[in-house]
Amino acid sequence: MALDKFFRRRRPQVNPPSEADTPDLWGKCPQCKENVYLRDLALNAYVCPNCGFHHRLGATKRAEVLLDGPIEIWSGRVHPVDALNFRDTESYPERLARAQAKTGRPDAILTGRGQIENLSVAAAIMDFEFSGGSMGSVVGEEIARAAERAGEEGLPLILVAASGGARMQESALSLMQMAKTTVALEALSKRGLPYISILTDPTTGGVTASFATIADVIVAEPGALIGFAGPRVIQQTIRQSLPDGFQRAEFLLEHGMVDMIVDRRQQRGELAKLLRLLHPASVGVAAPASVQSEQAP
Amino acid sequence: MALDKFFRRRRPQVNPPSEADTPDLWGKCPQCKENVYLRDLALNAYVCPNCGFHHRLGATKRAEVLLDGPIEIWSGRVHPVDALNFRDTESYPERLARAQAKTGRPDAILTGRGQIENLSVAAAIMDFEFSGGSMGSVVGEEIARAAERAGEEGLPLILVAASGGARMQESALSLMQMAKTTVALEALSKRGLPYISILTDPTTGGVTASFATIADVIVAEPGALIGFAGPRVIQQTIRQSLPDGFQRAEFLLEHGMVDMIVDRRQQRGELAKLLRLLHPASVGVAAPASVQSEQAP
Amino acid sequence: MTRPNQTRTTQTPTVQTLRELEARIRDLESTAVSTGQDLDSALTPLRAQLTRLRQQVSMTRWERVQLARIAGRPTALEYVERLTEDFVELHGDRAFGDDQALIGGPALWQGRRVMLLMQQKGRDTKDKIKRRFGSANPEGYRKAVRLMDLADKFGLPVVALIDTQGAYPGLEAEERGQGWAIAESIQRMSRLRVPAVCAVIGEGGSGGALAIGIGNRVLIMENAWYSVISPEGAASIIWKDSAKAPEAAEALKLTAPDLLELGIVEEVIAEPTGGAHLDVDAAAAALGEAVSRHLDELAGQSPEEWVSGRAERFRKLGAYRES
Amino acid sequence: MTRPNQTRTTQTPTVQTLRELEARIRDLESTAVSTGQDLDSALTPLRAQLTRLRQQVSMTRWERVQLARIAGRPTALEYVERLTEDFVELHGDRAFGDDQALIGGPALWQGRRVMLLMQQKGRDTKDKIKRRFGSANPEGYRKAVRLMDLADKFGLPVVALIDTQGAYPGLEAEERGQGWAIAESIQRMSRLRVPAVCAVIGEGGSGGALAIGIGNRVLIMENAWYSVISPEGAASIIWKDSAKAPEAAEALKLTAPDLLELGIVEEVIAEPTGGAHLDVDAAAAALGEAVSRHLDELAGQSPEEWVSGRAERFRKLGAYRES
Ligand SMILES: [Zn+2]
Ligand SMILES: [Zn+2]
Repeated sequence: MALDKFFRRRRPQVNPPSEADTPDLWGKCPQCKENVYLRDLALNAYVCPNCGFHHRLGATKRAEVLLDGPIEIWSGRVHPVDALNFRDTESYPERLARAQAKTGRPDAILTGRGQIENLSVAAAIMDFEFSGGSMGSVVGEEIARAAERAGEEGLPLILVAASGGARMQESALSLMQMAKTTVALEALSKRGLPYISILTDPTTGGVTASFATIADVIVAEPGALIGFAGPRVIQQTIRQSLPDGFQRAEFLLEHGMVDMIVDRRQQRGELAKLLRLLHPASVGVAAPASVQSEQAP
Repeated sequence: MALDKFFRRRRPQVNPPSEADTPDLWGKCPQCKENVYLRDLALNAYVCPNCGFHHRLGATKRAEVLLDGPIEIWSGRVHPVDALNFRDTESYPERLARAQAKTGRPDAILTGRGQIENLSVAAAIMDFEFSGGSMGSVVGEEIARAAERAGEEGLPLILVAASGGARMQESALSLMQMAKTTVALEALSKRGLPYISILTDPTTGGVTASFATIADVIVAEPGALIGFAGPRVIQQTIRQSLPDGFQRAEFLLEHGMVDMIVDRRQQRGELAKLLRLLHPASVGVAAPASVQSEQAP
Repeated sequence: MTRPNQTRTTQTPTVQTLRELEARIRDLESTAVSTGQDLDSALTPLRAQLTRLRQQVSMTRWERVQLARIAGRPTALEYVERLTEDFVELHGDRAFGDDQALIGGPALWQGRRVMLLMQQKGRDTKDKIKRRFGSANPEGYRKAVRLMDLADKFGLPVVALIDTQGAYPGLEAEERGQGWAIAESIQRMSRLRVPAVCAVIGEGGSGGALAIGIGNRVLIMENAWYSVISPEGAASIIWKDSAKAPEAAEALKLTAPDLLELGIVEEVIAEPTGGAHLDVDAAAAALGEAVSRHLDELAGQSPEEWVSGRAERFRKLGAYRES
Repeated sequence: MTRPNQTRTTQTPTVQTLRELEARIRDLESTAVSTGQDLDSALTPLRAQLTRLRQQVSMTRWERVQLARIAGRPTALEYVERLTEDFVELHGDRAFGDDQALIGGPALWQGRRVMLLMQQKGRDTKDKIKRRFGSANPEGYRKAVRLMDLADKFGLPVVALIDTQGAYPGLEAEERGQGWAIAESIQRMSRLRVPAVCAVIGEGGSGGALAIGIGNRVLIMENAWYSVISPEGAASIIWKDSAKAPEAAEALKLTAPDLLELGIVEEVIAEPTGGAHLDVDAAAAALGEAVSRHLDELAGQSPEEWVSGRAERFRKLGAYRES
């Protein structure tokens, strides 16, 4: 099993952003506050075995949880640039360098080809660990290329959204990625290839207002924060506190915005079922002869 | 002016269903309770000069108010039959005979060709005076034929809705008219011909759930009752009184269901403007050489 | 143009005979099961007699309506459980909410890829309330439109199971355009570039039913009804008294045999004796076979033929005479 | 792929000179009007100097933002009143409501049939509140989609006038799918089989602006801005202090000249000296001429070319390097 293999390869993290105070083999679940044995967590698709909390995943772990085996990586040749000479409390190149060092990735996206229950798919996975999964020119370009290549190769596209929104440091260039990804996704639509998005915690801002929500089928992870405007901004607008569960996956299901909430441990099965129904041709698509696996940083 | 001519031809009625107590030349407006000189009412498109109340119009008067001149009548050859041998407090044929005698029309619909500010249009006008404008097989067939003929002749279609809903006495056959009219309207859609509906008081039931609301542009008359379920049924469901103005044209505009509320006296101008914008070809369509005017009963 | 014959008169006394015969057969069958005795020699002639009787008699229309509503009559999901695999329910209209009265999603129907659309009445009280007894709000019809878009995109034939007393007559439903939503669903379904097979499995009430009823074939189960208005609704309009529903049911000619005569349905699907609720598996088998057969018959056509087939089918419905 | 040059540094002192010159010209002009004197001999060299100066200088970006928001800056309807005839405003999304922040309908644009889409900020306080200062709810974007359907059906080129700080960040907007509505509008606009010309006339804030910004040509008025986030929004994220908006405006490179350099707009439409609010008729004339010119240039293409033209235009936007 991929998870098991992954665990042997690397030390998993319960809650990556605040790992400093986490002991090596135990971690505290942010929801139930119980200590969780990290190996159990990894074996459980990073879902708390105690309370079902879905931990955030970086793109590498996500690919392992989502796909049968290793991903044949397409992304990685496109690198971000500081087109605006953007400088705030630090410069954009400094921020990028830090995120690149942390994730071993040029930007907040991993794309490639893989299998889900032996069905070949294209996968585009946002990496929240890279600058909060913010969408800049590279994210837009890689998603667009993945959509186009999926179209050419006759593959369904599975997109995993995880993003705080557009990347401020690229200003209008970042905004334009909403349009770019949308026009590139036509490559799938024209060919009748399924496009399924999985909205994970968090999916907000420009990502919610573009490629993530025009999917044929929208899956959400339990408890994920999903919305366009951020809760803080909304609170400033309405000047009253937000209701419990506002902008959570369950709220969105009730409001008709997502097709289903699927526990991460059932996602592969549900996706395979859907793909077989929507696109029986995927059943016959063979795996590529040679597969290049992503290496951990 | 058409109205003036009409007045000389026939005695207009303020409120046809309760004309018994109306003196010959004066009528009482049901909204402002003022006495209105009937000639003034007719000259004012049957809008109360005092309060703006839009009186219900039979199809003949409606055609005169809507069109430049006389209508070239298409409808009239299709007659209702009692396919179900429907019998309640009286038989369906008895009801039909009474409505036919009252209106001089085989059923609750008048269709034909006319001009609006010199633009040729097909018009389909429901007649509320015939059995409450209920939609049975004849209404469905005549609307379908008008749509198809408009398509063939390259004419926009203006439909005036006025109906209490489907005609119970034709049961499922009546229900099927919702589908029949919808498929026939494709004749216009395929050719890019505009279809504009005018919702008048009342437009409810099956008419609201079919041809009347799939128009390209939906116009409503001020104050018209427009809805699917009747107010009485809704009140039974929710067991509380309905808000003021519920299901009125203004309510529907606020809820996004109609494009505009247009005073009857401005409708010709607004329709002509819209037709010139949506379908400039109508400007060039010549009037037919010979026009057969509808005669009053 | 359809010119139906005079409809049959009802024969309640004979129905009584039929019911007694059915009870006797059921008794013998259960005795056979519980005791292990072979009672076929007794049952065979009784069953033959039943078949003859059922062909001869009509229940009153009101009896049919009651059968269509009887407790335990299978709801759409009970058929789906028996006839499909891999049903993935898709939710939401992407604009306001997820309606639980009108549901759907892709599935394998006896091995065939389809897009399911259906009114679901609910099974227990809580479920029934959640689903408004199968009466959809505008969101339900807008979800149906969305699923039809997906059906077209992925070439999935549509199978619609109709079971509703009508669209929900609520204040909020009106606010959000109940009529508009139904009209849009009718129009969208007429434009499907895939085949559509509809089956009225219980109640087919008014526009709320028709909204998902624009099929290339429309089938109806033996004890289902389909009408422009419910018998109660008609009774309260005509006699100002919903207790006159039995009389209204007669007048409305709303039963499966009536609709077949009127040309509104292609086929009546026989139910197990006494009604679908007495043998849900058998009822499901009959429904499954009929829908699959029509799907298979339609499979060879082109998208243009599916569109024009539906258009021609509905274009000619109605009864009138021409001068 | 776009690789913008180093952007210009700001030159506030020179702007001061420019403002003084503008004031002097205005004084002379009003003197000429009020006294009837011919002051052209004095004005002509000053105007030439102004033109040179305006080409040389940049205002600070924050000054531009303030100009884009200044009281009296023409709103979309003020341009429409001057540039169109027969505008018929169409209302409603046919599902929930009619949004007054995003409006539209068919009209004649300097004699050309078009479908107008625009954010309207409102003119007096009451109007502004009704229109949420041009920040649309999901219903606005869904109305836009409906009007784009009509534009396609009737072959009306789309003209979009963008003027919004962003989509409305309200609780109900989120409940009704603000993100979904914007995404759908972007997608629908990309699929238009008619040409589309967009112009940012004031503020172009984030996805709420882009939703109607998928044009074959995108223009921007000289003192308008267009960015992924408002300067205040960026400032409160970066410095936790919206008072740092001037710094954020600099960093965001959100002015018309910036966007031209970045390849995000095709053309900057010159405004009357000092801003559109100082001469609305002249500003309208410039906007009208530019939009009409682009409409005329696009008129000869086919539906497929309009679709692919937009797709190619947006497909290549972005800045990155390839290894
Ligand atoms: Zn936990
Ligand atoms: Zn009055």
